[in-house]
Amino acid sequence: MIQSVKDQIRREMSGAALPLIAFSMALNLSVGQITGALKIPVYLDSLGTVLSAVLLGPWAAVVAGCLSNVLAAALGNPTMMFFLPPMIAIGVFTGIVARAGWFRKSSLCILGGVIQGLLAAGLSAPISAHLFAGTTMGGADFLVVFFRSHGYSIFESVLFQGLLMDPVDKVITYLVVFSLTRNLPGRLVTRFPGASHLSTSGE
Amino acid sequence: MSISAKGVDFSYQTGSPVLQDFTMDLRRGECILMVGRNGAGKSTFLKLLNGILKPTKGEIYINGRNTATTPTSELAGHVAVTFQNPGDQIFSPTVRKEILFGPRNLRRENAEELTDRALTLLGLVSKASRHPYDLLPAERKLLTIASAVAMDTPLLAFDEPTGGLSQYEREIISNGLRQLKTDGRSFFIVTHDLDFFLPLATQVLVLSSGRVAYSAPAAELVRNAHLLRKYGVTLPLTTRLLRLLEIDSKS
Amino acid sequence: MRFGTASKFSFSFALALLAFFLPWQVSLSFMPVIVLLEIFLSPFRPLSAGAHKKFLQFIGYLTFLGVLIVGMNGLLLKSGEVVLRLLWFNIYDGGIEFGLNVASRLLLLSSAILLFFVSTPIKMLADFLGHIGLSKKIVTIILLATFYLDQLPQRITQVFWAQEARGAPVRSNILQRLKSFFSILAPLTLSSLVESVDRGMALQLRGFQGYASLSQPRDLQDLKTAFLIVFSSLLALLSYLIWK
Amino acid sequence: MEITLDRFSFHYAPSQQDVVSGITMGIPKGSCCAVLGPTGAGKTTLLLAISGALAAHYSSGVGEGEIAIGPKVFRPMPDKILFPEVGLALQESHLMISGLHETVRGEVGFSLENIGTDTKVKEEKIVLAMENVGILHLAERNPFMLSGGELQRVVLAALLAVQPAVLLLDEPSNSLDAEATAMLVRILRGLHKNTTVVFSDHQLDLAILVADRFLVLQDGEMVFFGEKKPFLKNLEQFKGFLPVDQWSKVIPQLSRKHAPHIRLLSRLLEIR
Repeated sequence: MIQSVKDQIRREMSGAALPLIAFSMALNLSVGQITGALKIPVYLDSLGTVLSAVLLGPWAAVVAGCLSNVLAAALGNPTMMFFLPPMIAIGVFTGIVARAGWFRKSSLCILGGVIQGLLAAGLSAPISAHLFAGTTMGGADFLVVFFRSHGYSIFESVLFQGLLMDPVDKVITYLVVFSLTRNLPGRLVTRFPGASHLSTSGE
Repeated sequence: MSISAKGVDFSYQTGSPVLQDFTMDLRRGECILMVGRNGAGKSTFLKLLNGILKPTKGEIYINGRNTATTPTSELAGHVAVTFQNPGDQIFSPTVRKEILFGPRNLRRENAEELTDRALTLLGLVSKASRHPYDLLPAERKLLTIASAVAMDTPLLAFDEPTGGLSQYEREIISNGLRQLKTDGRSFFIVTHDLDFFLPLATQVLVLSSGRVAYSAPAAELVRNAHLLRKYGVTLPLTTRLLRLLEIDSKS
Repeated sequence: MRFGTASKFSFSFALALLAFFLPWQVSLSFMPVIVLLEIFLSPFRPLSAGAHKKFLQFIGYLTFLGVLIVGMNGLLLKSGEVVLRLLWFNIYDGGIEFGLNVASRLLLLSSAILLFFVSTPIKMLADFLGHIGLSKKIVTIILLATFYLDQLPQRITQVFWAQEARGAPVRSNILQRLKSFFSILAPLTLSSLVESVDRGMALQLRGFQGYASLSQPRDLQDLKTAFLIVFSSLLALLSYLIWK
Repeated sequence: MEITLDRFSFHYAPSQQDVVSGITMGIPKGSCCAVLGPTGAGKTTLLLAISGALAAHYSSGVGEGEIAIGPKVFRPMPDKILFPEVGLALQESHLMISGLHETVRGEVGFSLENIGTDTKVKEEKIVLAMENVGILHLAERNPFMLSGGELQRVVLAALLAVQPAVLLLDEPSNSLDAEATAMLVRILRGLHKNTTVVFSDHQLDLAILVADRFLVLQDGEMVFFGEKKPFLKNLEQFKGFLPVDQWSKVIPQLSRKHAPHIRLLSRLLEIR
């Protein structure tokens, strides 16, 4: 058992996979540049984590997710350090469902995105309620205020806000990664450990 | 179709001009080559052509439209520009779909037909249903040229279209361009491959630190090879070798 | 005694830990200390004028966030007595008290972490992570990620231009823009995937295996200081809790 | 080390046709072999196979025949990267730059670091390698700020620093200007006599200037393998897939008047 986990980690984190993990981290932090330039109101800040979960596997995705939050902190946003648990959950969950073949079908991706969103909301709610009292100065804060003014506790309000917003963001993330990996070129397919769980046009 | 650039200045940052007082005219059916050292401002000019960048001074008119005030999506219907790196644009699962992207965006009614013509012209018919990244790098370069051709614009502008290509692909491009030329299309080509494009060209511009250092009809150029060398453009090894042998046999 | 990366890390860590236990008055009084440390003490000096500006900006942002938290809770958390009546809103002192606690904790926690990162170049951070036992692969990933982070903005611009030149509707309505999002993200990702597997192969072609030894030996002096800092702050915390 | 290929074939996936097929050749120790052919002839695949990267990175590929490097025989090919005995420079130099070092000096040292070279010896070797390819003046520069030709020399220095017995270069003359090509010719000519070099190219200039063995490929098939004299004699035969037109004009004149024409070519490279 332990041996097989070790093998799995070695496979997902081979020297050849390192640049892809690094790129995923950079994508997590840079995708905002594209959505910003196009004025699309989504975060998609776990796009890279999901991509590496699908192409490499859960371990690689956890590494990519955690390190991109550390890197974000190093680059001037220390609050990202508090949100490691949801990132880990995204990596593990996506890695598992990708291996089960969920990224072969758009309908399963929508389902996966919804579950992922609920999971992420559940994990980040206690953090943002406890540390930020629900205030992040983000666009979704008005929802928290709305719930709180209707008599819900801070935790409940943050949770409801997350349950409303996160699934949408994660469904889009999943669908984007689904479209990205649906038709990988044949010559890439053999070079990613996770690609055998995708439907590809590969020759 | 025409390009007319008058006194164009451009700089990314104030104080370090990339282009200065750049003036040129291109009329229908012409083919202008632009040569010069790396960093002379050649690629920048291509981005000014379709309004991605706007001149800091002066004006560029494409078919009478001022690039400073016309949106890029509209200018794209008049001038198709390709950049050096195919990786910047390729995203479709098949070669055919990739080429269709341009004409679809421009709402060309005969998009399918234009795509077929472009595929034939650049020898990609047998590769039409393959993934672009399953092609060789040289074939991807042909694909970007085909993508531009299929947009059915009167003017085509290329950045180093033959960079890294072997004799075989260069001949495909040369035949393709000849055919497009007889259809009345005009070209603006940024290149180091002078030897290859000279037979097609009507005029050559030499750009040196943002200014037009030399401009002459193509036929005149071979006689002024020493001028080219001064601006970092060299003739092919064998041409130079033959010339050297000539000098040797005379002395 | 040497004050290196490890000591700096444990200092920030200790501060972050204290933030969870100290009352808001004490937490807040740490803030000027942190700013002074950042400006005057050499190990905490920021890497560049830009980093210093970013540091101050973030402190400003956190302060603003803190005021918001205090105000919001005073308004929404209806406990204790009304201390202020603004038009038709009531501000409660229980809410204010709660807000102050949350805000000061957040402020100290975040700025402690920031204090570490603002003065630690990513290369030094990567080395440090290697020294505390993380594998060379993790270190390599971080360094590669900074390399990609440097390249991506430029690449995104290039792809944006290339697709705009092909008539992609990047300035149209939201639905069209969503489509354009994919036509920009996809070339970027696809070319980067191809590039990344080739780069991975190139790393191996240059002999990289991921288990080569680290170039620098551990700095024992630094580790000693780090240990002292953690130990004394735990002691201080313990005595504070008992006294309370 | 000498390199021998015996009926070596390879294709990338079970259902595909051979990318290289039935290659048989022998390159003696210390010689320089040019692998010539148009795009898609299988040049890169061949170099990857010799380096060991092909088997290590394309697990679905199928090979046949054998490759021998020095005393070691691999059937059909080495299954792991043979660094530091064999050094391969990929066509795109920027990929070979690790991105982990901020200076050319550090980058050149990266390979040495990987094979566990002692720090003091490492410094000496770095300087020597940089001197060798003429980039000492770039030592403290950021590799990603360099031009294509300079970058290629950094990669070359990084490979030469570990003193590989076999040096493989994929299309080294691609997108180099005349000046950079001349520099490359000088570097390859000045290599230690123990280093066996194999490089690919779709043009002839560099090959004619430095190579003593020539392998010509078309669609994965071996069209020619031999020494310089028979290659130049048969030049016309490769018309259609190699740019021979200009050279076949030059060569008769060369052999008539300039017996040791290599000296003339060097002169040409100097004066441009």
